Amino acid sequence: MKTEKNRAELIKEISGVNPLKCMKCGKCSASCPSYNEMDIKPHQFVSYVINEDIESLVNSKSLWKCLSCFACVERCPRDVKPGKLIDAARQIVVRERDNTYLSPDEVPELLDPETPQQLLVSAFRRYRR
Amino acid sequence: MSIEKNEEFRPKIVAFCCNWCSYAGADLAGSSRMSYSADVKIIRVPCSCRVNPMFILRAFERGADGVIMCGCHPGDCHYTSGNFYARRRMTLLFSMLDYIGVESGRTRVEWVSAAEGAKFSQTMHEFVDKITSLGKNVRLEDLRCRNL
Amino acid sequence: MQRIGVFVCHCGTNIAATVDVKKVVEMAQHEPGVVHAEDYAYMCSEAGQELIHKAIKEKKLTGLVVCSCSPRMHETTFRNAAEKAGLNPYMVEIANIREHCSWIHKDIGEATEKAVILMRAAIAKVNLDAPLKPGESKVTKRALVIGGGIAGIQTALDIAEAGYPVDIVEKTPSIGGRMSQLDKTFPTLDCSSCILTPKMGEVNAHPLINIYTYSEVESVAGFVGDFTVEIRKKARSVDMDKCTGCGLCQEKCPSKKSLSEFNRGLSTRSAIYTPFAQAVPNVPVIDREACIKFKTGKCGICSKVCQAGAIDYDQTDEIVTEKYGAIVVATGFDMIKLDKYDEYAYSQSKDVITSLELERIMNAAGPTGGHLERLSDGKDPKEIVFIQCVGSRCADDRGKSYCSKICCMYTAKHAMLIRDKYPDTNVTVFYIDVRTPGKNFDEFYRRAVEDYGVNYIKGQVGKVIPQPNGKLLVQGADLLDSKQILKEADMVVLAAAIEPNPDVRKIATMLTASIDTNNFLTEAHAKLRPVESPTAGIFLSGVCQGPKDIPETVSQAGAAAVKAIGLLAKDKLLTNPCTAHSDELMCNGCSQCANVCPYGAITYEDREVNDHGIRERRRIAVVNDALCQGCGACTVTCPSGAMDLQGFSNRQILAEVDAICR
Amino acid sequence: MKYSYFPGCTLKNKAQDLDHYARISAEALGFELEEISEWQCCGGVYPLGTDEIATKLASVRALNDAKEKGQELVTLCSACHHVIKRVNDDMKNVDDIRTRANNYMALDEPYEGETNVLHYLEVLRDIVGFDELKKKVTNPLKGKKIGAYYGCLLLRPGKIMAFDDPENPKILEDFIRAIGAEPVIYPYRNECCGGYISLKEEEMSKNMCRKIEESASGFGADMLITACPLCMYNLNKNNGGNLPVYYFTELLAEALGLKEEVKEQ
Repeated sequence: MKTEKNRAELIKEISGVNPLKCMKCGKCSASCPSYNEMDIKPHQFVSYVINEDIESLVNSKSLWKCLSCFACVERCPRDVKPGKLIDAARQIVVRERDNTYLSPDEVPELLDPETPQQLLVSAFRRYRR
Repeated sequence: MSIEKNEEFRPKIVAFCCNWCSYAGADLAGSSRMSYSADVKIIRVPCSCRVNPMFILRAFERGADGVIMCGCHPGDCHYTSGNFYARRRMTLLFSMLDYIGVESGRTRVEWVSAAEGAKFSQTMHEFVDKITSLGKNVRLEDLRCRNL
Repeated sequence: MQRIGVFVCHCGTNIAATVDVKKVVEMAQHEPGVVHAEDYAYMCSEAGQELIHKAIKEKKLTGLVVCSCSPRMHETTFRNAAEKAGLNPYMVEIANIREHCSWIHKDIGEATEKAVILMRAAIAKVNLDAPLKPGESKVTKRALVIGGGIAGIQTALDIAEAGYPVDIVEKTPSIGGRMSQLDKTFPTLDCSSCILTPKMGEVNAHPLINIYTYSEVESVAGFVGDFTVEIRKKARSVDMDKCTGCGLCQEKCPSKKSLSEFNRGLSTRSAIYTPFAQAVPNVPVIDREACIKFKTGKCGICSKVCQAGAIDYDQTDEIVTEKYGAIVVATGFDMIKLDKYDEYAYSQSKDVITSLELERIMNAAGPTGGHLERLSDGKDPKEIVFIQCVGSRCADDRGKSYCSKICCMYTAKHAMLIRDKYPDTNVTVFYIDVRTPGKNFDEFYRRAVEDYGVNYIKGQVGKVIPQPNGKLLVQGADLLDSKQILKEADMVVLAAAIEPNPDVRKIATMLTASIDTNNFLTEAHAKLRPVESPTAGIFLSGVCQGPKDIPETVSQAGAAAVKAIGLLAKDKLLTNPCTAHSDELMCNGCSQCANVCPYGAITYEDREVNDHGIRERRRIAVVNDALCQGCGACTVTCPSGAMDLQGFSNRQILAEVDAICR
Repeated sequence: MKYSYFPGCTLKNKAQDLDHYARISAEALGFELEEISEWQCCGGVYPLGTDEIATKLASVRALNDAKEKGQELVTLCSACHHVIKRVNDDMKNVDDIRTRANNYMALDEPYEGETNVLHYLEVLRDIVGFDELKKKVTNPLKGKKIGAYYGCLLLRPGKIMAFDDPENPKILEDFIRAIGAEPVIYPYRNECCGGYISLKEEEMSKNMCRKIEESASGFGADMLITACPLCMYNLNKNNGGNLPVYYFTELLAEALGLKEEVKEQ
């Protein structure tokens, strides 16, 4: 079992983000279209990594609510790019566990005749290993 | 891709720094406690244009493993144009060194202003890493000069 | 053989904690020429210098090596100490074992080893040192101030008051600078023009001050005490002596569509114009790009209406050459362009403005006559949002890495003034941190909150969204309340970062004054010499050195003036004796050295030489010590090795190389 | 002019007509799209992790194929463009990814980001030129007020995509002008529609789509166009239903008078 310290380091490595560069301006949270759906807010991601509380991060709803729209990445004045951090946390989950956010069994009922391939492809890539 | 490092090997590195920009940049790195390897030893010159290619060859002859020259950014020379002369001279020298088979990584020119302590430290880190990976300078060292 | 003394400084624990100073002293004893070595807690102190004095006398030392901090700190101190004891001051070398050693290394063994090597290099150099004697140069008793804002004005006044003539060179048609564009000033809320215009008048009337407006520095030659500067007086097309400043030409000028630079493009001006009513000098200029006469040859109305006959379409640029002993840079700042910050919709909505534009809107002489209104529809704004740190404190290349320093305070001022004058207008400020260090500054900010009800929200704004109804939806975060906020506003004001005037790089290059990556001029020492450039004779005043507010600018302007006065008060200056000289037996008169010399210090003369018994006349390079600045370009160019630099000779540098590689 | 063309999954299946519109318009405008043989799906999502290699290889294969043919690579779908352009940037600028990807690929000559990746719109703007396009329009879409919907993938991160100003783009507006219609600029055009999450979080997505719709129709748009098939699907499905959303190639073909031709096929 990996320690929280290991996992924090792993997140930094996968994301390539140095969370210490953050100045807590909150521009990410101000830009985020999913803000209201998130339990851990974009500007808080860095603190969880710095404080090595990865367990809370990987269990957070925010992982699955992030759209990867890169609004926070584009606008972050400190080059911290919270979107990359949350994606790394999501990577940790899909790499560590089998249970993922999307099971193939539930797909058929989510489909409609018009659903483009792109939606399934991207959902699988994001939600599963 | 990992490069095998000889842990014992400590390179000898000579850094020529102009008095107005780079030496002051090195001072700033010092007062900001931005560390870099102790293998780097700095020689102060008034301007990068004071660095005679002969000095660099001499360093290699005497067993230096790398030589770096730092000056003011182009256009910011305290003496107006000194670093332009230096840049041309070093281009020639480096192409000659390349011709005689000295790895191009053993020499470097970097412009560091008085306000760029972090850049100075970063540059020295990179340079020391590079020289460490290249290993001992065996091609130019004059063994007769070796201090036994 | 030299008799060398080595002095190793502990610098308290700054050096001694990481360098084994006793070991360095011990190693010194084994070096050639060393007859004395000792260490002391603070070499630069009176007691430390006394030790040096005593050793020079007792051991009959001919050279010194001080292992201490950077020579940029205390080389002069130790040279003076040597001179007091009767030793030539240029027989002193410093081994920098603090900035270049103890402060950057942690391992004692490693740091000590390096300190010893640095000491050896210094000893090797001293061994080849020769006594040098500085020459003398004159001081031209006149100062140049570049920039006519409050910094330049104050510096010029202070220098002139001390009795020295001063010239101000100002690029725009009037002095006054940024301060003349401001409405009120913090934290006292006095009117900016009311305190600035008297100073502008004073400068204009001062018998020792000469103002070149609409002029730029074209070139700078020479050095401390003796600069030669060319000033380009751009063609004003108006005769300064004849013009009475009646203003009729501006009134009658048919070309009125140029954007007013003074009003930040929020209003228009005529082609012949003074930037603002209180301009000094009160003489207009013709903007030739906009003037119909210049564009089509037909018009000439201004010339017809001018009763003084001051209009001169044939005027050309004029170059004035003047000598100065000291130069003060006071080039000031501008706000950054916001084209990389379009999430704030600056280019998409007229109602998103910068703080400086707000200053003009609030100013009674501004584009709206001082009435706060939306520029899109002229309506009164009822909700105003201020966004802080737009482009300041950025780690990416969109903005600036530094805090612009003045924005927190001027925003509190704006908020307070708006709430005072328009009590039914709500003001919200989105901030990251409120930074108010300064006398009465935090109290001022608290008044904005407590007495004027300004709503401060901690959190940056993500996007300003123009709405179909003309309002602006501000999407921000309230980090303390953990809420994303959507606030409808009538007007959004951006506290854009300030940056040094873009022209400063060109000027710094001419002055050979160093400049940092943000284009701020570098000071000689961050703490102890904050108003001097490392280039002798160049002084820094105002924001060209770093962000500052008006009181700080005025203080620094005075400080720069004092430093300039200190220089101008001297009758003579000692020149740097580390100059080049050529060996007449080796020189073949090829002229290569003269070609690279940036100072024109090398000339040639035919001289009778005795080359190993052969007498002949040869063409030989001669260096003028007064002009040579000691860069050494000639020494490397010289194909025969005849040219060498005193104090940094070929043999000395080679000896240092050898000592390091030993 | 011949370009390597990466159609991507959706345009090859569910939305074949959009692909046809693009090809036939290209022909009319004087360039040819040569489909890369045996292209593989880009994955739809750019793998952000610095240690993700395998997930980037499909893009590298396509890029290398174009390189070997000496062609520039043109994409149509925003997602494909985003993924391939970013992978190309990695191959050009990130040593570690380049080395490891090439280790997997075992090509004769390592791929180092040589291929230039262009979006179809960039070809229209930079190669054909919107002025030139305007001249070739036979059926200008006069009187139509069209809002451009950019979404996230084409624009961000601005430095890598280098497509247009990420906060105030204008390429689609210029396109709309070129085909004879009137562009409507509205602030939500670069806000995410929530395409990815529409599978599992329909409510969230609806919310976002409605904001975009409100903003666009508030400023007077009667329709939207987009370059992303997923955005088109999502917006059509999840906005309030008052604003039809079209793919830009369909309107292009219509303006060039080629739409019927495709329909007949």
